[in-house]
Amino acid sequence: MSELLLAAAQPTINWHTVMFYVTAIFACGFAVVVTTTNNIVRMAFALIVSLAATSGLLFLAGAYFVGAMQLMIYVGGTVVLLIFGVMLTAQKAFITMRTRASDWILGLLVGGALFSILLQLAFLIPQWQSSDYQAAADAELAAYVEKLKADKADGKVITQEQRDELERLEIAADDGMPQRSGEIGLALVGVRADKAQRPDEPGLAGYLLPFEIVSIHLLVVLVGAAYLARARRHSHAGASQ
Amino acid sequence: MSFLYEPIGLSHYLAVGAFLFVCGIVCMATKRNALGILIGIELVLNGAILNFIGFASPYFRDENLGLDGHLIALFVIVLAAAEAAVALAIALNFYNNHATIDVDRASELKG
Amino acid sequence: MQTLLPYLPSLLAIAVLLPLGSFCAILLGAQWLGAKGKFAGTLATTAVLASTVLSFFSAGIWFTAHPAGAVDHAAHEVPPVITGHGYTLATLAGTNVGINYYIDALTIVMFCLVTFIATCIHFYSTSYMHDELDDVVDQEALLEDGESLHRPGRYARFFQSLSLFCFSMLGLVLSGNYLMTFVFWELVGLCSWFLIGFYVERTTASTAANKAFIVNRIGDFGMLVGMMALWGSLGTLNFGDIDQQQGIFSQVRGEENHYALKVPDGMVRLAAGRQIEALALHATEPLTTEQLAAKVNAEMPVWREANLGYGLLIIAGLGIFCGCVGKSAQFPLHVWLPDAMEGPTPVSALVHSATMVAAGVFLVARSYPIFLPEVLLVVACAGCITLLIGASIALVATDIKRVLAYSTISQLGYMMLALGCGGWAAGVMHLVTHACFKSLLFLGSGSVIHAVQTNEMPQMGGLWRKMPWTAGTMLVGCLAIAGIGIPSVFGLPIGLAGYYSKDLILEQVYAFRSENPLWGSFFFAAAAGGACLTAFYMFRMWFLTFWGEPRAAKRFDRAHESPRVMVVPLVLLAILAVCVAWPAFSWFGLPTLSRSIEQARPAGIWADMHGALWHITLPEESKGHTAAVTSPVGLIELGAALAGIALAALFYAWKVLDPEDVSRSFHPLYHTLYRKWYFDEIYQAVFVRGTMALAHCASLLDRLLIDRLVDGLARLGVGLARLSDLWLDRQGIDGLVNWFAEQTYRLGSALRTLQTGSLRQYVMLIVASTVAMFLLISFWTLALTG
Amino acid sequence: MGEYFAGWFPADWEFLGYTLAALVQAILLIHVIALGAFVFIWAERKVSGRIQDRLGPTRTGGKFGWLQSLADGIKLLSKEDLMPKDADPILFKLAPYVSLAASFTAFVAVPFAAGWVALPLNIGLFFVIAILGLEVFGVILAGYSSGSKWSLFGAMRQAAQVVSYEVPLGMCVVVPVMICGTMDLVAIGEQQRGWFTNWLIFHDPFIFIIFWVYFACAVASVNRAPFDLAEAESELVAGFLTEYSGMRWSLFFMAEYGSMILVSLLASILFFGGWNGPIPIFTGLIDWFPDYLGNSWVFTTFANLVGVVNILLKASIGVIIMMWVRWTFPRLRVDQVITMCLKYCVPIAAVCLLGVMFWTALGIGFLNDLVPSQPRAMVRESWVEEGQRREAKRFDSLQTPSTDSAKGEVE
Repeated sequence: MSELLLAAAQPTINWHTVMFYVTAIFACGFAVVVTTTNNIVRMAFALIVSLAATSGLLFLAGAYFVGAMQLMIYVGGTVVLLIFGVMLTAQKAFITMRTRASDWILGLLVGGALFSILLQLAFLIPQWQSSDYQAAADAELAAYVEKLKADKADGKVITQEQRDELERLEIAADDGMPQRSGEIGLALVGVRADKAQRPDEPGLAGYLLPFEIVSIHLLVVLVGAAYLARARRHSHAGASQ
Repeated sequence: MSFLYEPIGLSHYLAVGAFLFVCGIVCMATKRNALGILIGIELVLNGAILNFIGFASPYFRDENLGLDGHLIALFVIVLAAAEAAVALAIALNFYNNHATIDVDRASELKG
Repeated sequence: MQTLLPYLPSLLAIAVLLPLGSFCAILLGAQWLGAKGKFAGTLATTAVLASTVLSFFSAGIWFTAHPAGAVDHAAHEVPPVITGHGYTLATLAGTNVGINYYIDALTIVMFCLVTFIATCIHFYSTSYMHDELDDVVDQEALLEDGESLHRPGRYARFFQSLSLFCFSMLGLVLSGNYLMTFVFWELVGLCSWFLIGFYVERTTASTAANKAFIVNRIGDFGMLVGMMALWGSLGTLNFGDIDQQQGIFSQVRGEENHYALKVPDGMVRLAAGRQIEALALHATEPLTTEQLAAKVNAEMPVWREANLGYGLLIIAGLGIFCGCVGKSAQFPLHVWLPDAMEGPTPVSALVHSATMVAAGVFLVARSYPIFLPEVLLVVACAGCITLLIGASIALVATDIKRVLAYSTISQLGYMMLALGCGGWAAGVMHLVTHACFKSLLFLGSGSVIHAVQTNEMPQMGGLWRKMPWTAGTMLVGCLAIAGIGIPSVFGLPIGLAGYYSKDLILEQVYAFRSENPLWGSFFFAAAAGGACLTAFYMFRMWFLTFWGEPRAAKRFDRAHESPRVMVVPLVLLAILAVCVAWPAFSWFGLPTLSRSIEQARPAGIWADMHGALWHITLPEESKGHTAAVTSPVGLIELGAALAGIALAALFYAWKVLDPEDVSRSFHPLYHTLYRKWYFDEIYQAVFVRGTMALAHCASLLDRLLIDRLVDGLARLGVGLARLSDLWLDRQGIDGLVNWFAEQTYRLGSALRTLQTGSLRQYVMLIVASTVAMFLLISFWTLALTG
Repeated sequence: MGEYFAGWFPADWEFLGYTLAALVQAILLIHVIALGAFVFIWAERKVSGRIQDRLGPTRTGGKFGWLQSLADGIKLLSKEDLMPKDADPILFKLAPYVSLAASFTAFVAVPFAAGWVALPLNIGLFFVIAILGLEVFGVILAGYSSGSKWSLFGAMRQAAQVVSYEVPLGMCVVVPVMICGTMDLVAIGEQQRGWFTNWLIFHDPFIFIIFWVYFACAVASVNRAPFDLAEAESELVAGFLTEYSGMRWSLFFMAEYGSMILVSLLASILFFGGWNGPIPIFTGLIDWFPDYLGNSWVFTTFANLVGVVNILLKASIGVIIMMWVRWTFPRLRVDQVITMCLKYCVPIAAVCLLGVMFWTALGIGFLNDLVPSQPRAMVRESWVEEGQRREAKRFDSLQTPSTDSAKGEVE
């Protein structure tokens, strides 16, 4: 792997970039489909693809756990729920409901304005436009390993300082590794494993309280949703037939 | 095709996020179907998640959000699920009571 | 079995908790226990039977490990005691307050006694209460329209209360500190309230239950005072030493002082507060805490010599005794006990003869190390008065249960008298023997009542022909309570259970008389006379009930012997009443009653005690066992008992004397006795009316003075408010508020048109305003920077 | 593997090498599904035949009728491809591919031997379960786009069923994760190395129960009898499959078989030691052989091949049991299916989850400890372990500068 990273300095195709563009095109393209189509079922399908592509983007950004979570809860749960709703209300008249052209024009105008502002903001800061941070860290590590190997070949003994330096570089390069789900789990129960590693920083509190609040919130929502959507056979026995 | 040789940056993620966000907004603004609006909201939330993960990613910035970004994204996902459940319940209730899913017909509370 | 000694607390704890378990089971699961809770009785009986087995097993373990002394009163050694704590409830000021236990021979004996008698009574009750299995028509509880009350049976509830009662009593016996004692003490009171008021629809029963509870509360108030005195001065409520923490007993009768009674340092320090203050203030230079403590310790003997703290110890003792007065129905709080006979008869047997009233005597015996001679004199006086009052009222009572109730009061007086005269073992032994024959008598009377459906003795008579077993066992009980036996003058003393204990009491009082002629003469006369009276009224009861011709033919015809399950406990208890105190058991290596009790004698009660304030000398108990004492006392006792029996026979068996005549000739006395010395009337007049009058005065004060003042203030306020309302509120504030409301309304109406209810427009507005805001801000920054 | 192939191509064309590597892996995985379906379609016929006391296919292809699947395939290929007039054409055509793609994608993260996994993910298990949940979209789209009410009913039933059964299924798979401390399927499999008593199913009695709950939920979530309400032919004609024929139909079928193999593979990794055989033949051998043989990649590859056979055998047994179940039990009603999920599977799984938790936390022994020759390794957070492993490897590479050959792929 180290040879590969060394080679990153040469002008070769950056596969990460390629994968990003492919996935981003999927995400954006199907988002456009979602917006433009008037058929609610196709909209839902396009949404699925768009969300799945978004989860791919998350994987590309190193957020494996969140990506899988997005797949499972968002795509597998929420959108199934949505489609369920679509199917329950899918009558011919409602599948395609056209809006007035004025709505479209207004929406596109305002949306376009917002998008232009956001896009401008996104590319405002030069450091954000491209990142060689990870590549630099990896290259530094690889170079150091090469140096050590050369030393070793020369018959020198590797000192403790050199090992420590190697470890520091390793940690720096390790920051680019995908986040461990174990750390996320610990953070959810109130321990920040990632921050506690640095002794000079005080240990940060995790997300126990938000986690609990979200749990309660979900429970409340479940109850509320069940209450809202419950079948009222008694009062509408005759009317619904 | 020279852009394929460059590593992407945070801006790219923000741009995609912005695009999804705007698509969601436009979707909300141009749909009459209540579920269509719901789908627009999901897109908006996805744009937000992308932004958080972009800021949290160690690939793009040295001082990234780290776990904080991931956790906020997780909460967003979970709350989106909750929101979808409630919104769906409201939509179904509306459908049961008015035999339509058109939000323009939901004007009983209008003053 | 000695190896099992460490498990003794656990065994006893299980024995305590078993009835609690049965209580909980019945409480929670009554509807699953068969129809009308049929198996509740079985369950409760099984639980208490298991407790009995455990208790006797524990007794076996105990007496194997600590054999009872070879001879009576010889042991001048510290009794073996097991203390410890099970669970710490709280830690206050460095001392643990918790669930402690204190096990000595007294505990063991009480455990065996309570569980055995409770078992007998449970068995008896399963039959006696079988009416409650069906719906009950209560003839004595009348509704407003004169109909008898119909109610569902309460079989399960009865056994539930019995179980809780057994639990409380056993817990009381086992408890190792005053706090636990107090808790169980109150639980016992609560159970008695449940059980006395079992027929709650009868006015008499509910009144009696309330009376018992309230009267007990008065005594408990005193007990609280005593406990506070102990806690405030000694900082602990534990009886014995637990984990190097000195208990009350070792503070009062310390080992360093050869277990002689000494006012504890804590009490001296508390009483000498002013002197300590003076020490601290008059020091030439400021003292550190340690220095002050050293000075105080140096002064301690002087203060103790000056009897500082002595009064505090007296208060503590009197306070504790107060509780015992209430629970053991001593004068002047004895009034509840006769009324308490309103409960079912097994309840009377359990609650009011053998166990609950025994709790008071037990507590006096348990707290004996902290009682000063002065306090003991009070105890003795209370006992003496109670003895006489109880015996005298029993002479004229016609209700068979009331006779037994007053006899109980009288016998409790005996116990207190013995304890107050220094006869620790005598009092405790009478407690045990009395429990045996008094529960027998109560159960017998229950059997009779069950048969003839009335409590009134004048309507009975000749019943021995119908119920030979009951009559026989009752006769045994009467002989036992009268104290029939062959005195030691005629060689080997042998007799029924009551003989031994009563003999011991009389001997002790006799010995007391030789030391304190004035008090002692009164006491001995009362005790000897009481013995005569006891024999008389017991045999009066027996003769009236079982002897002679039936006086109410209808009831007599309906009478029948009780079922076997009721007779068997009677026979068992009769055997116990005969032979429980026989010293002959020691021939087989078994611990006899007197030696078992002797083993528990608290450390230090083996020498004469002298009062420091009054000149009282309590003789050491073995002084009563010299031949010079035993010979005359034995003869006197036998004579008194025989005289009482003979007198009763003269009146009621041979009809030589007519009771009517006698009562007519001594009419004032008879009437006084019949009205129970007018105690109820006096209490009604003095306390109840007095309280009511006081309350009336207070209410008058309220209404006439305070209410008027408050009303006047309120009226003034109202007037002022009206005045301000006229111009300030209506003109100023109202106008302002109304103006605001109007403007808000107008604004709202104007803005209402903006709210279209269209979701799309909202989204558009939000986004558009975001964009606008952003543009605005960026232009602003641009203008500022550029 | 990618670097190896990249070396075949001149500079600037390395991406062809990576594509080739991906293709090889994809084709290998496709074969698992395709060959699996091929074998199991035949097996299903034989099993059903035996269970119904008949012979099953005998004529096609020799004694056992082993070419029956091929004949079926040819028949399906040559069938006319029909589409109803009311159907939504795009979605109708898309649905089978969605189904198959979801089923196939999940295989990407499934290891077949120690390190033999197309995409090593530290959240592999989570990923597989998530992807598995996507398969329902194919069914839903198919049901909806067919324009037939039977299909719609089938799709709705399927949606409800899958969403419900994901809850107990998730609870069940959390148990091995909890014991192993990782969601990495490779790590979970490696932790069960050794004698068969080391398999997680023998970890404690609760997980033994959990396995059966998992199996029931897995059967439900791959839509097999007795939970095949989505295609209940007696009520809904054929549910979401009503309007499909020919190749599209067979794609759905392959997806179903793919999912069956997938959940069986998952079961064998999570509960039955994955690629580790019941008796550790290689552990001893590695020590036995001289260093040059024991550590060579030939030996490792051979061991891994045996592992692949092991895991495929276990998965096949799982699939056969599913068939057995299908032909033995009658189909449940809708309410019974949901009752089964909510009233039985979820509570049992929850209780067992707690049970395993306490069992693990209290460190109580079970079958694992009966064979004292191989004390089970301390269960640790996998990222701690991985960090240590990486560190050890780094120093190894420093000490012996010329050994970074085949191990790069494993990492």
